[in-house]
Amino acid sequence: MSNIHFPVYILMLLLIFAVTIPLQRKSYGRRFQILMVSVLGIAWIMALLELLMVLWDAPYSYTFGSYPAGIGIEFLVDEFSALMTLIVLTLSLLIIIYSLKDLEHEIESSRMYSYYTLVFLLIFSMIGMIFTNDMFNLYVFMEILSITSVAIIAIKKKKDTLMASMKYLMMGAIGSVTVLMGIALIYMVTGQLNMSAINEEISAVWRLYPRNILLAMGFMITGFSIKAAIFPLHNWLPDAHSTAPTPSSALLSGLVVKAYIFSIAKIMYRVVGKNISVDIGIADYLIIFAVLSMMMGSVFALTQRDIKRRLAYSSVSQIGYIFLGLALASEMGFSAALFHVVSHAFMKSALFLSAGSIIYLTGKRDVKNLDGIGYEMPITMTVFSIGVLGMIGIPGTSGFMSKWYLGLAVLDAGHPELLIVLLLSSFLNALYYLPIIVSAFLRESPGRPLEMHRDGIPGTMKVSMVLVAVGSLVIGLFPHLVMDIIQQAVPTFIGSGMGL
Amino acid sequence: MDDLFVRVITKMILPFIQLYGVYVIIHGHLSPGGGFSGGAIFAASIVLYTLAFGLKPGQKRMPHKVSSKIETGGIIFFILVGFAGIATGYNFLTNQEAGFPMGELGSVFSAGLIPIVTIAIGLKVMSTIITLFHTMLEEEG
Amino acid sequence: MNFDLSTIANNINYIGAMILFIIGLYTVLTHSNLIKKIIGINIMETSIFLFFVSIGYVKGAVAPIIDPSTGDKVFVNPLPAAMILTGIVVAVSITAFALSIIIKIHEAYGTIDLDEIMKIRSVEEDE
Amino acid sequence: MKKIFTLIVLGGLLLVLLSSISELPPIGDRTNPSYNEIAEYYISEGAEDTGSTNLIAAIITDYRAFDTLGETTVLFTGIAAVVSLIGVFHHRKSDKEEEHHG
Repeated sequence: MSNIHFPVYILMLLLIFAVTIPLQRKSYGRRFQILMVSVLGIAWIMALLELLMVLWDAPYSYTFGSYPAGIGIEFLVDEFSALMTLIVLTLSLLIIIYSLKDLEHEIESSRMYSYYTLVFLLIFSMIGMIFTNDMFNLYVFMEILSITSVAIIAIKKKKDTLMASMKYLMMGAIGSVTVLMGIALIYMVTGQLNMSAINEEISAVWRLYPRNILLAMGFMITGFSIKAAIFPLHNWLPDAHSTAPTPSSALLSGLVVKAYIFSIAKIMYRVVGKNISVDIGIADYLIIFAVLSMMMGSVFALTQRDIKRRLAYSSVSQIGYIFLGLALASEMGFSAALFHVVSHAFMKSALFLSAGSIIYLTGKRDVKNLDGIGYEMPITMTVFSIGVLGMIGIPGTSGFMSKWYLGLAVLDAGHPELLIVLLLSSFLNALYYLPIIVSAFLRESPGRPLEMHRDGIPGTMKVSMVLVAVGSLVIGLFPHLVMDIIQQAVPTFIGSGMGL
Repeated sequence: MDDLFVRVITKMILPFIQLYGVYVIIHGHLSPGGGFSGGAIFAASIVLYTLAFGLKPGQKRMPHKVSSKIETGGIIFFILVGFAGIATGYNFLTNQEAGFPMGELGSVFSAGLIPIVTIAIGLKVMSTIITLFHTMLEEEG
Repeated sequence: MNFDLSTIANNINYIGAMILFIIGLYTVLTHSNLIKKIIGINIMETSIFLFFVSIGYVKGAVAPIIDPSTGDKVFVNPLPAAMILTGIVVAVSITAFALSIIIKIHEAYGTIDLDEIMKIRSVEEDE
Repeated sequence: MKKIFTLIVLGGLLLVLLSSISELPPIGDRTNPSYNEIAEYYISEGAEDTGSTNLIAAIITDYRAFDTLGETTVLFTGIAAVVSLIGVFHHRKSDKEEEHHG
């Protein structure tokens, strides 16, 4: 079943389905839901085959229009991008299954088709961003992503949602413009848009035009940091992620932010190259921002009472972990960061989905009101606990493994002081997550007998939530499944790839 | 905008704007212009019509049903043209090798997939701009 | 950092683009009117289009349209121009979407001034 | 107060940008790094490869046609987003929705 066109097939399947949704004649219903899930299922199977193919053979480059890379646009299909695609499709499949029932409560029934059009375009653009090896192509996909990710928030049409999405759109637009400026500055001195080709030229250019590379790196990292919500630029994230409909929150926190982080990784390692990134000194600055992000995200999360807002702030701190890995500029740090991308995607999705279930059933958003909810919704709270334990880093969870790898990388890079930051941040995580579980399972809720119920939420929501949690556990128990692929991918990623 | 002059002049210049838009789209591969500029020029004619005659007559020129079909059709058409490359054993969106007729350099019927794609883009851009304009007008009341 | 007149005159496009970029950013950050913020973003985008097109410019060259009847000429670099075409369309989409959000905000709050909206929201929270 | 602070920060940024002007490749020079073999390839082979005399059209619809597909998708996304927010659904205004509002 080897076929080099799989990336195109996946993308085009999603795009064709997305653009045909507005033409649906029948009103929104079961038939459409089955169709939608099966389309994603087919895409998922293709992504799985793609991953197996890449692992079996070797990474390859796919050029559009049969022109050589550099003249035309190139997709670089390596192990990690294939794995990322599979994870994006897995999580989106589960989140969409979850959304089938949940959305009925959150948006108008006449907007269902619009919502799913936007979600499919969102998945399409993320996969495009993951595969592409061309700077400008990255920008185009990024714009699709930034419009759709705002639109799936704004579609709720509540007052605070509108303001949050306006803020997000503004910050996002500034971010994209900044990234485009960086691309222009890089193009100015290399004349290339292909990432591998830029990498080949850049060591010569770095000596001739250091100012250009410095400015370009500054612009691009700032732009992507706005979109990935690194600490001083994070202020749109809590509003946007907490007011969005639950499936959108899970998609945004679990996947969209990761697509931007993956782009930063591409810029730092594949485009500019590790050595020049270190020479510029951008890595040292990033460490500072990563540490600030880890600490401040947790500190802000402590003060939040709204459960979704707390989760959103926790995303800021978790993104700090990933940034720390990237900023270490070592292979170990890089692979730890990529591992955390995967594990955080599962954990945060599980957390948002279970928090959404609580809101779906009880309408309670305040963490103070969750006493005894563990008896009312045992499955939901188990999923929530798995996510929480991962976030804190209890051994056996995927969060522990990513902290373990990150700790090793920090020691390897010769920054033992960062280990303290890691521990402190884990402690803070425990401080704002554990009370929720404790009160949910051990406290008595007022006016309700303390007896086990079955979760009163629809089956599709339960199944998808549990599957996300199981995914998180599997990664935690068998980290080598993911880590081996990452380690296989790192040389192709950091080395200049295949290029022209 | 209930003004006699505006209406009369609009009616007079409307065909010329549209003709120019079509010209720009069709000659996209020979002269400056292409699908985006041509589509925008064509859309400007309908926007002008709506401004002069009001929303209702304007929408009759470009009903939502038609525009949504054009939008979907434009992209699907583009993708199908791309798949011609895969079908003939090359990569996505291959032009010359995939067997599109190249014609003579500089004539209107030349350049393989370029004019085909340009027309699809032109239609798409036209309907998008008109729909955006009409949708926002509707919302304003 | 030697700013003689010829440096400025030779690089007037780049200087203009940078100043426009800062003007746009200033507009976005300081104005409280949402429409003005959108205008600011558009200024920023325009500045980058100017920057990008200037990169492709070559002195004395003509637009990259081949005329088979005349001989070889120097053409400007066609790639930046092609990218800017894409960039313009992207800018249009973002502007359209931002305007539609503003329409909705105006419906919800009755104003498009950020300061006034904040006042309304703080009053609502107190209640 | 906020305005003055922003002004100072942005003024600093502008100074940094302007001070780098003299280090950028000069404008309009044929020996610029951006006018490299890629640009020359487009100019010399463009007409041959694509059969189009307008090289910009050749790039946007042939060499980098995938970008253009992405670009039309951006337009589609834009309109889908606008319609999802403020669109009025004429052809699908079913009885169900009427009930909802009434």
